[in-house]
Amino acid sequence: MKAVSRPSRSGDPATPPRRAGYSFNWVGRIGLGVILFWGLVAIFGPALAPYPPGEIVDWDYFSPMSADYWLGTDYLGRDMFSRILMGARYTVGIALVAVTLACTGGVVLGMVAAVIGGWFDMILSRLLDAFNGIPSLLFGLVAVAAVGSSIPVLVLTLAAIYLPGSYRFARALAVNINTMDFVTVARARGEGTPYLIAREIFPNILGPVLADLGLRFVFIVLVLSGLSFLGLGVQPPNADWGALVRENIEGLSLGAPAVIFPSITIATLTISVNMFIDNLPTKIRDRS
Amino acid sequence: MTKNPTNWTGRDDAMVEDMIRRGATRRDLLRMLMASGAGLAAGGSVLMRATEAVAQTPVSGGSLRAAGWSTSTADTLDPAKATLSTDYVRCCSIYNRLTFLNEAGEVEMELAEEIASDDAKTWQVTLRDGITFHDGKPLTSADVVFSLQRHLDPAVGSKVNSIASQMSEISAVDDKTVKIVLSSANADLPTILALHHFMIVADGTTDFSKGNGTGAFIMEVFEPGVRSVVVKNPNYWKPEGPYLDSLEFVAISDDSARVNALLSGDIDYAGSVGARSMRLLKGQDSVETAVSTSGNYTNLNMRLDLHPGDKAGFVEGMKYLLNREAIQQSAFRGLAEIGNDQPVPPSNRYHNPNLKARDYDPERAKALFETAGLVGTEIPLVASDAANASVDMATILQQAGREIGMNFKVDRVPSDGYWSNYWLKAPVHFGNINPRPTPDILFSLLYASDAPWNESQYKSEKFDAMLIEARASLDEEKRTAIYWEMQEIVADDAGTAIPVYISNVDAHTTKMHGLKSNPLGNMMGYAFAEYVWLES
Amino acid sequence: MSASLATWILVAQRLAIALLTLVIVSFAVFFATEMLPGDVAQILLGQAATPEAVAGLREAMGLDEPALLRFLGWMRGLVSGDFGTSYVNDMPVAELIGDRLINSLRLAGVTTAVSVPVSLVLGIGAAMWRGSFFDRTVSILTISVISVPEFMVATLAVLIFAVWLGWLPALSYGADTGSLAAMLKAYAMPVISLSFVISAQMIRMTRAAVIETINTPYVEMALLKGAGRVRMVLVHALPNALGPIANAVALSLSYLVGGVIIVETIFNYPGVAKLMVDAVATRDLPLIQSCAMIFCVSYLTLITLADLMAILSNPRLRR
Amino acid sequence: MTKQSLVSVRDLHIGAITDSGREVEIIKGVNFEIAPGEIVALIGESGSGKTTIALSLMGHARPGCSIHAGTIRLGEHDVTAMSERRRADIRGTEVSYVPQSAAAAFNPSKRIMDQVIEVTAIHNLPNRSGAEARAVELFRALALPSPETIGQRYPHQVSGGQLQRLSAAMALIGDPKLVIFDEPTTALDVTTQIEVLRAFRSVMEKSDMAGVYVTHDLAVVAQIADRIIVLKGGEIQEEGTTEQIVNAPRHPYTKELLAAFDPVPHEAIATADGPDRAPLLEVDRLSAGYGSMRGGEPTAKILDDISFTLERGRNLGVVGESGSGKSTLARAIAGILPPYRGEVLVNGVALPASLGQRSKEQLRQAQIVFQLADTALNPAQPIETILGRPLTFYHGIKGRAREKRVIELLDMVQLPAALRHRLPMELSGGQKQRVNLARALGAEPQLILCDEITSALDTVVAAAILELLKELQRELSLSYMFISHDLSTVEAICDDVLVMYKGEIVERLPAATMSTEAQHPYSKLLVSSVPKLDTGWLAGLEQDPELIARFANR
Repeated sequence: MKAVSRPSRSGDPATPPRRAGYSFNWVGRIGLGVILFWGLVAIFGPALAPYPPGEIVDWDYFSPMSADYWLGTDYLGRDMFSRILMGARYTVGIALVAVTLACTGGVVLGMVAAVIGGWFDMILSRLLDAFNGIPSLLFGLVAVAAVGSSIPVLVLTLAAIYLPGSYRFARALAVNINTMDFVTVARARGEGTPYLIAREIFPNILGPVLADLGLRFVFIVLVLSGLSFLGLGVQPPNADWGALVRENIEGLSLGAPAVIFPSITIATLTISVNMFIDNLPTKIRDRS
Repeated sequence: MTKNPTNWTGRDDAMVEDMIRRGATRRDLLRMLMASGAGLAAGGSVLMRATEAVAQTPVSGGSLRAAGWSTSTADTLDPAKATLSTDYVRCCSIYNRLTFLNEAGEVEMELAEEIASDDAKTWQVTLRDGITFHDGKPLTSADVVFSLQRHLDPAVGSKVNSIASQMSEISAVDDKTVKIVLSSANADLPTILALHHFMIVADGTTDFSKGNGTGAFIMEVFEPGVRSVVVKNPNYWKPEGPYLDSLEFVAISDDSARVNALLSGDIDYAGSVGARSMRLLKGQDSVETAVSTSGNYTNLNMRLDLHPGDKAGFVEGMKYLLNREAIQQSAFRGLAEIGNDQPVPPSNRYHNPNLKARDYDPERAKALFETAGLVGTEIPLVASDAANASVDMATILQQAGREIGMNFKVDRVPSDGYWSNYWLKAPVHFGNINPRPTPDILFSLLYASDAPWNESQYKSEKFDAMLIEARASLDEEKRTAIYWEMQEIVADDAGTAIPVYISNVDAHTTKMHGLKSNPLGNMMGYAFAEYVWLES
Repeated sequence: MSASLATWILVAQRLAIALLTLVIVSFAVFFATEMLPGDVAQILLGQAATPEAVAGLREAMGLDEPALLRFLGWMRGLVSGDFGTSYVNDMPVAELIGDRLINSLRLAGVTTAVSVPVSLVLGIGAAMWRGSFFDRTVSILTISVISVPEFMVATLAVLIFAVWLGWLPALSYGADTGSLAAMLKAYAMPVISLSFVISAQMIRMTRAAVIETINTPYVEMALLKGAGRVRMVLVHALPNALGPIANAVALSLSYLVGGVIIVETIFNYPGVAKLMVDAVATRDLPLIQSCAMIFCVSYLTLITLADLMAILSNPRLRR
Repeated sequence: MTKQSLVSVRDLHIGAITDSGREVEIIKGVNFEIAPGEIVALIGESGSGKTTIALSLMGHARPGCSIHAGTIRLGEHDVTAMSERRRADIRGTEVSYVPQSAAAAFNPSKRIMDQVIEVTAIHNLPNRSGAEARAVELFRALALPSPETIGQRYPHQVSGGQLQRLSAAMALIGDPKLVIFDEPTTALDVTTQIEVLRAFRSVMEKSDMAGVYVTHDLAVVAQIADRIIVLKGGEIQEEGTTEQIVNAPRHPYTKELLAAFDPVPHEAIATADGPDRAPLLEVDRLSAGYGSMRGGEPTAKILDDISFTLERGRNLGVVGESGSGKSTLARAIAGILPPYRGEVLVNGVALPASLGQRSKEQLRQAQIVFQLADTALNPAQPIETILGRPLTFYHGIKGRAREKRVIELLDMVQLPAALRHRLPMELSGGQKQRVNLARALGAEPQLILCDEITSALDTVVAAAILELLKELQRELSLSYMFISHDLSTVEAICDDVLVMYKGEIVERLPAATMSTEAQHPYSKLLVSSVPKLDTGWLAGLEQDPELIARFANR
C-alpha cells in the first residue's frame, strides 16, 4: 500500500491539539476534600485515638463534650471521639468495598446481558429480579448461619443485596448504547464481547453508573449498621458509625453528643460522596 | 420485696432529688453517698425512690392501655405454652391459680381453700366453692386434674414439664378435693402451684384462643403479635375488684418507642422500660417509676468440662475479674443489686445475707490465670441481645482482661435461635434466668447433677443430697441453714458467675394506683390487671 | 397479527415470566430457611427445650415429615388458594396475614399519595430550572435527608411531635382513625419518615428523565409555537418521560411493603414486614413463604405496572 | 408610499459559548430585509449560521447562544427588545416555523390534530371546532391523503413526507405574516420532495405570506425562492434575485456552490482482473429480513431473491427510495444481518452467513461505512484509538508503528495529523465522515460498502468526499458499493447502477447513460424527479400521474 502524501486541501484549519480540559467546580472539590479526610481518618484514626475504643473511661454515660472527652461519652461511658475514629475504618472501608463490588458486578453483568441478549439476558434478569424479592434480613441471617460472621462475609452480603439494583440500572443504559452504529461497526469488524464491553460500551455509561454508585453508597452505609446488629460482621467493642448511632439512640432525648456526632459524620460522608460524583470533572461527565 | 437501705431518711431522699434536678452527674452522687456512709451494698438502688402509695380508696371504672416489650405470632392463651411476659399478663387477667404469692413472697390461697400435707409427699387440695368459668361452667376438681395432668404430656410442649414431672399422681378425691402425690417430698408445692404455668383451665379445653377461665376479666379481642382487649368479668368470685372496666395490652419491642408512647399519653403503663430510659423519666412529673428486684439475672457460664473452664483457677479468676460495680453502673444504670454468684435473689426469704460478693481483684485474677496457663490465649465470650445486657457485660469483662494481658474476643451472635444454638453449649457464654419463687426450683433446674439447664455442667453428689434433704424438711430453721450452705457451695465451685440481680423498672401515669412489687416478676408478677385502678 | 393479539401475547409472556420468578423466589426462600439453625419446636420451647420435649412437640405439630415434602405440600395448597396453617399458633396463615397486609397497604398507600406527587413536583421543578439555586438545593436536600439513618429520623420525629409538642400520637396503630383529621394525625410521622427514604430515588430519576425529554426537537417545536415554559414541560416533556419515571416510582414503592421493618418497629405498626421478622425468628415456614410471596408479588406487580405505563405513554409501542 | 418591508434586520450580532467556556461570535453583523409576500432563501453550508438567523427572527436562540447586538423588526414588533413572554405571543401567530425533520418535531405521544391546532389553544384564538375545520382545509390544500381522518392518527402511523406537509399546516394554521422553512425537504426522498415543494408553493402563493427558506440545496431553492442570500461563516457573501444568483453569480463562493452541482463525468478505470478471475463480489439469490423466524422465514421479509456481481476496481451504485431495502442489502453482505436464503461470495469464496463464523481475513476484505458519523464514532474514544483499533485487530500493529500508520491514514483522507488527539464531538460533519472512511481503510479492504455516506453532508463537503473516494480508488485499487437515494452522487462515482424498489432489483444499467436510457418506469420516474438548476423546472414538470400513483408512496 503506497502512502498517499498530499498537502491537506480541505478548508478546515488544523487547530493545535488542546489537552482535554478538566474543569472541576468548587462543590466537587469540597466533596473530594471531605472524602479524602475521612479516608485518612479511616487509615490513621485508630492510632490517633486518645483512648482505646472499648475502654470505659468515665462512669457518667452520655456525658457532654469536655476537655478530656472531646465528643463526650457513650451509653457505656466510653470516649466517643475514639469510637468515631475507630468506626471510620469500618464504615468507610466496608461500605466502599461493598458498593464497589456491588456496582462492578452489577455493571459488568448488565453490560454482558445487554450485549449477548437473548436467553442469557432473560434468565439473568429473572434470577436477579428474584433476588430482589428476598428480604435483606433473611439474607443476613442465612449468611451468619451458613458461614459464621466476619468482615468479609458482611461485605459480600452487602454486595449481594445491592447487586440486582445496580444490574438493572446498568443493563438499561447498556441496551441503549448497544444499538448505536459504533457498536455495530465494531461487531462487523469481528470484535468479541469483552472488547465491546470494555472499550465501546463502558466508557459511555460511566457517568450515570457513578451517580448510581453514589446513591447506593448511602443506602449501604445505613444497612451496614442493621446487619451488624444482627450479629453479622463488626463485633464489639468495635462498631461502624451506623451501629454507634443505633446503640446510643436513647441519648437522643437528652441531646447527647454521643448520638448526634455519629449521625453528623455519616451525613458528611454520604453527602460529600454524592457532591463529588454529581460534580465530577466535566470531561468524564459530558461523555455520557 | 424491695429493701430500703437501713439508714435512709426522707431528707436524703429530698437531697438526692434536688441533686438530680441540678444536673448532678452520677459520679457526684456516688461521692456524696460514700461520704454520708449510706451503705451501697445493703440493697436498694441509689436512685430508687420507693413511692409508697398513700392508702387511697380504690375507684372502679376506666380503661387502661398497657404495653409489654416482646410479642410475636407465637403469643398464646395456653398457660402451659406461655413464654413471653405478654402471655403471662394475658393469662393472669383471664385465669386463676390455686395459690398466689403476695408482695412479701408468702403463699396465699386463691382457687384452693386449703392445701395440706403431713409428710410433704402426699398433698390434699380443697377447692373454694361458688366459682364459675366465663362460660358459666362451675369449677370442679376435674378441671384442676386436667390442668395439672396436661403438663406431663410432651405433645402439649409445656414450659414446666421438668418441674411438673415430680407430681407422680394427680387424682380427684371428690367434687371439691384433689390428691397430689409427689415422687419425692417437696415442702414448696404450694409455692410451685403459684407459678403462671399452673393456671387452671376448663377440663378438656383444646382451643385456647377463646381464653375461657375463671379470672377477673373476659377475653374480648385476641390478635397474636398485635394486641388483646379484656373486659371486666361481672360475676367475678372474689369480693374485691377488678377495678378496671377493660384492659388493652400491646407490646412495643423498641425501648425508646415504649417510653415515648407513655410520655405522649398513648399508653398508661409501660412494662420494663429499661435502665437507660430512667434519666428521661426522672424529669417528667406526669409519670412515676416502680422499681422491683425480682431475681432475674444475666450470668456468665463457663462449661467446667470444656477448655478453658476445665483449667483449674480459670473460673475463680473470672469471678474476681468481674467488676460488679462497673456492670451495675454502666450496664444497668445502678438499677441492679450486686450478686454473689448464686441464684437465690435478696428478695427471697432464704437469701444468705452474710455470703459477701467477691471484690473486683484483677491482680488475683491474673495470678489465677497464670497458674491456669491462659494468659494471652484468645478466649471467645459468646454474648447476644437475647441475654439482657450480656454484650455490655462481655465488653466490660474484655476491657478488664486487656489490662492484665488477657485476650477476650466478644462474639455477638444473633438473638435468633440463641437459646437453642449457643446457650448451654458454648464453652464461655452468657445466659439469662427468669425469677423462680423457691431455691428448690432454682437449684434443681440449674445446679443439680441431672439438672436440665446445668449451664456449667457442675456435678456434686453432696450438693444433690442436700437438695433432696432440704426439699423434704418442713422445719424452717433447718431448711434455711441448708439453703445458706448450698448458696456458698454454688458461689465457690459452680462454673457460673452472677454479677448482679437485675431490677425491673416499670413506668406508669400518676393517675394509676394500686401497683405493688411481686417476686414472680415485674408488672406485679404480671398480675397487675386485677389490682390496679385509675383515678377518675 | 392484529394489535389486540400482539398485546395479549405480550401480557401472557409477562405473566409467564412473573410466575417463573415467583417459583424461583419461593425455592430460594425455602433453602435459605432450611439453612437457618434450629426449628419451630426448639424455638417455641426456648430455654425449656429438653430433647424429649422437642421431639414430642415436633411430632405433635406434624413436623417430623421431611421439610421438602412439607414445602411441596404447601405449594400445592397455594395453587388452590390455601396459604396453609402457621406452625406456631395453628391459625390459618391467611387470617394472620389478612389484616396486617391491609395495614401495610394502607400505610404504603398514604405514603405513596404523599411522597409521589411531592417527588414529581420537586423532580420536574429541578429539571425545569436546571442548574439554578432551586435545583442545587433540591439535590443537596435529597441526599442529606436519606443519609440520616431511618431509625434516627423516626425516633426524632416521635420525640419532637409526640412527646415534647404532643401534637401527634406516638403509636399510629390503634389510635382512633375515625375522622380524616385523626387518621392524618395518626399516620403523619410514619409517612414522613418513609417519604424521606423513598423520595430521594424518585426525585433524581424524574429530574434526569425530564431533562432528557426537554432537549428533544418536539419540545423546541412547542416553544416555537409560542408555548410557555410550564406548558412545554407538562404538556410535551412530561408525557414522554413517564416511562423511566414510572420505573423509578415502582422500584421505590416496592420498598414500602418489605423494607419498612424499622418504621413498623418504632411506631409499633403491625405490618407485613414485622410479621416476616417474627416468622423468620420462629422458623414458621408457611408464614415465611407467604410473606415472601407477598413481597415478590407486590414487587412484580409494581414493575409490570411501570412497564405498562411506559407502553401506554408511548403510542409507538402500543401498535 | 413604497411598501414598507415586513422584516428588517439591522447589524445583527449573535454570540455562543463553546463547551470549553470560550465566547465566540457566530453571526458577525448581518443586514437584510423581507417584503410582505416575498420568499427569501438563506443558502450556505452547515455552520454558516443560516438556521441561527432564521430562528432569531422568532426571538429564539438555541441553548448557549444569545443576541449581542443589532435589531430585528417583524411588522411593528421590535423582536430584540421584547421580553420572552411577549416573544412567545408572536410565535405561531405573527411568525411560524416549519422544522427540518418533521418526524422528530412531532410529539410521539399526542395525536397529530391536537398538535396542529395547539397554536389556537396557546394563543386562545377561535374555538376548537373552527380550528379543526381550518386544519382539514389546509390538509386538503397540501394534497394530504384522507384529510378528514389523518388528524386522528399518531405521528409514527404516518410517512415522512406526509409529516413534513402536516408540519407546514401546523405553521400556517395561525395564519402568520412570515413562515420560516428550515431545510424541510433534506430528509425526504426525491419523489416525495417534489410533492412537498408543490404543496408549499401553491399554499404560499394563495395566501401571499412572506417566507424564509433555509437550505443548502440550490436546486430546490431555485424553484421556490424570489431572492437568495448566500451565507458563509456568519457573514452575507452575496444577495440577489434567484434569476441573477443561479445564472450570473458574482461572488467566488457562490460560484463554488454552483460548481458542486454539475456532475463530473466518471471515467471507468481499466478493470484490473481479466474474465478468468472470479468477480470481487457475487451475490446469489439473497433474501433477508427482520423479526423472529417462523418456518425458515423472518416475520418482516425485506430483500427478496437479489443477485448481482461486482468486478474488482469497478463501483456499483444502489439507488432506491427509503423502504427499498438498500441499507438492508449492505448489512446482509457485511454479515450484520444474516440472510435466511442465498449466498455472498468474495473472490469466488462463499462467506458464512453470520459474522461469528467468518474468518478474520474474510471480515477484513469488506468494510462498511455508515451514514451518520455522529453515531458511527464512539464519543468516548479519541480519533487515535478509533483508527488504531482496526490496525491492531487485523494487522497486529502496535506502539510507534501504529501511531505512524494512523498519521498516514489521516493524511490519506486529507486530515491534519494533530486531529488524532481530539474527540469526535470536537470535529465537523465532514471531518467525522473522513475519519469514518479512514477507519475502513485501516483494514486495507478490497471492498467498501458505503451506506448513504454523503446524504447528511452539505453539497460542497459531499463533493470533496466523492473526490477523495475516487483518488483512493485510483491509488489503492479499491471497489465501492455506493448506496444512496441521490442519483447525481451515484452518477458521479459509480460505473453501474442497480435500481431497487420494495426489496427487488428492478433494473441494472450503466451510470453514465442512466438519465437517458432508463427503461423501467420506476427508474424513469426517479430520474425525472431530480430537481434541475433552472427556476422554471418544477412548474414545467409533468409526470405521468398513473406512474406516480403506482410507485411514489404518498
